[in-house]
Amino acid sequence: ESGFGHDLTPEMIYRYSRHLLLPSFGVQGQSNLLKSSVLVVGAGGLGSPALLYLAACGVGRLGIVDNDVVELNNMHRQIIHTEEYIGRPKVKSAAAACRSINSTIKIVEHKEALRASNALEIMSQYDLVVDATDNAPSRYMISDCCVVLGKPLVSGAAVGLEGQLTVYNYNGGPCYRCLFPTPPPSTACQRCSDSGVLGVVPGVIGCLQALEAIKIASAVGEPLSGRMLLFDALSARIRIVKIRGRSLQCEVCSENASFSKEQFQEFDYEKFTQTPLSSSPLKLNL
Amino acid sequence: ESGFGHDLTPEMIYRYSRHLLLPSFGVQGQSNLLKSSVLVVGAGGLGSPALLYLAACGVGRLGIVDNDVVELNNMHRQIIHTEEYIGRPKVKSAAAACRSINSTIKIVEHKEALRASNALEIMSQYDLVVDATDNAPSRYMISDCCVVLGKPLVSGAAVGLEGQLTVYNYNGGPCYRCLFPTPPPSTACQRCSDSGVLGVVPGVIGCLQALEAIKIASAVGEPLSGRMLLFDALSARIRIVKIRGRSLQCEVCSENASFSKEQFQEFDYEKFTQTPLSSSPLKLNL
Amino acid sequence: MQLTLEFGGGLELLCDSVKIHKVSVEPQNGAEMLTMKDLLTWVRTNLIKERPEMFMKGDTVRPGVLVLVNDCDWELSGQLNTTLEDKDVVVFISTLHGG
Amino acid sequence: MQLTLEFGGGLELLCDSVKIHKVSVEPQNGAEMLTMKDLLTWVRTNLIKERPEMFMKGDTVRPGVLVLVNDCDWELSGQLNTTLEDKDVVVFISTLHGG
Ligand SMILES: [Zn+2]
Ligand SMILES: [Zn+2]
Repeated sequence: ESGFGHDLTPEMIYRYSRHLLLPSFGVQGQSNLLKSSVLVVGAGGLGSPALLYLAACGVGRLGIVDNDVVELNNMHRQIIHTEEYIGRPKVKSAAAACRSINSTIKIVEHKEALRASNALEIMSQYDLVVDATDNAPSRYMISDCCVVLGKPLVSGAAVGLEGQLTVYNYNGGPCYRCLFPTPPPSTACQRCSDSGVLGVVPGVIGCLQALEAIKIASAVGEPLSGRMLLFDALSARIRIVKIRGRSLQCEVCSENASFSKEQFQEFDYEKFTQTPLSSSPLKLNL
Repeated sequence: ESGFGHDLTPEMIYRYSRHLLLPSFGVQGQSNLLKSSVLVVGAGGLGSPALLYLAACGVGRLGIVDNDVVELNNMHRQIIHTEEYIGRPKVKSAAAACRSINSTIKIVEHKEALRASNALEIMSQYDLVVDATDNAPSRYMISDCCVVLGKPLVSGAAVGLEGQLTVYNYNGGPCYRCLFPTPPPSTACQRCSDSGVLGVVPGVIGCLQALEAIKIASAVGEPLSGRMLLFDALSARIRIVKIRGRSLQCEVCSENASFSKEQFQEFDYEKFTQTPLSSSPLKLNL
Repeated sequence: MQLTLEFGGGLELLCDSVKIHKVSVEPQNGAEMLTMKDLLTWVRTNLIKERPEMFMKGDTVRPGVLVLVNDCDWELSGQLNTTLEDKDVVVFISTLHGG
Repeated sequence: MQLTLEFGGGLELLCDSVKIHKVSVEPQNGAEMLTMKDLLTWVRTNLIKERPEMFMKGDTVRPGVLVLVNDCDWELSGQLNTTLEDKDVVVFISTLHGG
């Protein structure tokens, strides 16, 4: 015990000194962070900066779920991976990078695809979830699982030269299905792998996801719940708009809904969205 | 020659395929990037993500200026550095990280403090400059040098829970002195080292600096010139405001001004701002 | 009345890749007010150049499109019944899934 | 008239660390219009709780402070002579140097 009403070690005090100096963050915010656990689903374009900043800031336990391997065509945006990891699992590469910048926190590797069959078990181990995936079925599945488990969800997306960010299922706020009760036609779901993406665009959104996760985990500031950030990189325009609250008709989160763990595990997200959970390789002829 | 009107190698086409797929970026944008050179001044909180994304995206030649060593209390925000580099020069650490994610571009290490005496020689080797420094005299010096050399400047700053971003000296737009002809009282110049900073705040601003540099280097999109982005992390509010154009009274960039290379080299920026160019160590008692 | 219409998240591809449209739209059939229902019909006729099914489904926008009137979700202002005023800004944006 | 005043970049520390102030300010001395010059005097008297020299110098803001009226640099609207209207948003923000 330091005798100053906190349980930070001298090394922590030194490492996180710039956080401790902040009157509105301080020792309490840092202690909250160190006691928190965050799961990042996807170690790709969004997950790269989100994981690095969450590891650096001192989240106590940081989980990474991913089942892909690092490819050369990821390198233009997935800055957590180095060339030497090409061909090896992203979750290994990302975990190694996180450990190399902060050896004092716990990093947990989940080298598997998140599916309705394993999501409850994995996500229940964390206080909050960061959705850094790249497809519609995963987004519905992660949101539904967060509702079932009562966890806040920091959701980011980026395609082309645009990005979007919001916090779902936080403190009575809306879930993903409140906004999007019906899935879009599968032809409307652009992926980075098909449509391209300017690498730094998921960089900006992933950083903002880390920020929202830090605010929730430290209980400091006003999370982006009931609001959505819309980012247009080309024109350098950012809009933060007010979105609907929790829907009384929501089939998953409304008081009248009775979406159970069992129903979740049996729900066919690929059929619901008519989109596969994993992406197909790209062919490009120039 | 590939016969497709560009000089990208098959490896480049694969590495940057997600950029090439973007109709508004494409082969032309990527070719412009690969031919460009960018100097990042400062490998700290802003420089970390800016350098990683500039290296990843394929800027042809990327320069890093810094004279500090990596310290443990940098690690909460300076995600380009790993623990194994603590005590060693930031420029070495940052260059190694950039090379590890993109071995195909040229990384140039300038292990020295940027001063009026060496700035012209260093900055003249690059097409554009990213100001990722942490003090007022450096900001005046870098802007003045960009005006003298006719280079665009991507300027970011972050302290506490706020960040700011704009592009100076671009295409007839204002320079730093047009906005701030008189330096602020030195007591008004908060530094991260004195006042603290939430690590991910310079992360967001540094990513946005990389984006603006990429837009200028690739000649794609509308850079943030004549506008300034104001970021408030705690409330998740972002404003993009219209700022003044080039000032007719500016002592450095206006048509009537005659600020020469010689005057620049002799200008005492520390005296002008009553602030030292390098920061002093921090003492924190908890 | 003068309106600014913005398309994003890929919807701009349906209108010649132009994101921002400054338009003048009057109430239809002698009505006094212009509603979002009227505006959707007008947009479908005058701005959407291809694949209208990617913009509308039935008499409303297709699933996955957010509609914002003056930076506010149209669910909060009455959806199709939202009435518009001069200089309003209406954004149509497709939700993104990539990362 | 009702105004929203916002302080940032550390200036909020001069007013009890409150960033956003919804205030009611009327034109002074029987004048018809409220100018930014009047508003600065009002802010100095009513909101600034400490170190006023960190906010003003002479009759204007100190060097390093940007003033924005409705998201626009006050240099573009006449600086101290800018006239204000009901519901205007005025931002005072200190430039940051850190990184
Ligand atoms: Zn719901
Ligand atoms: Zn100037």
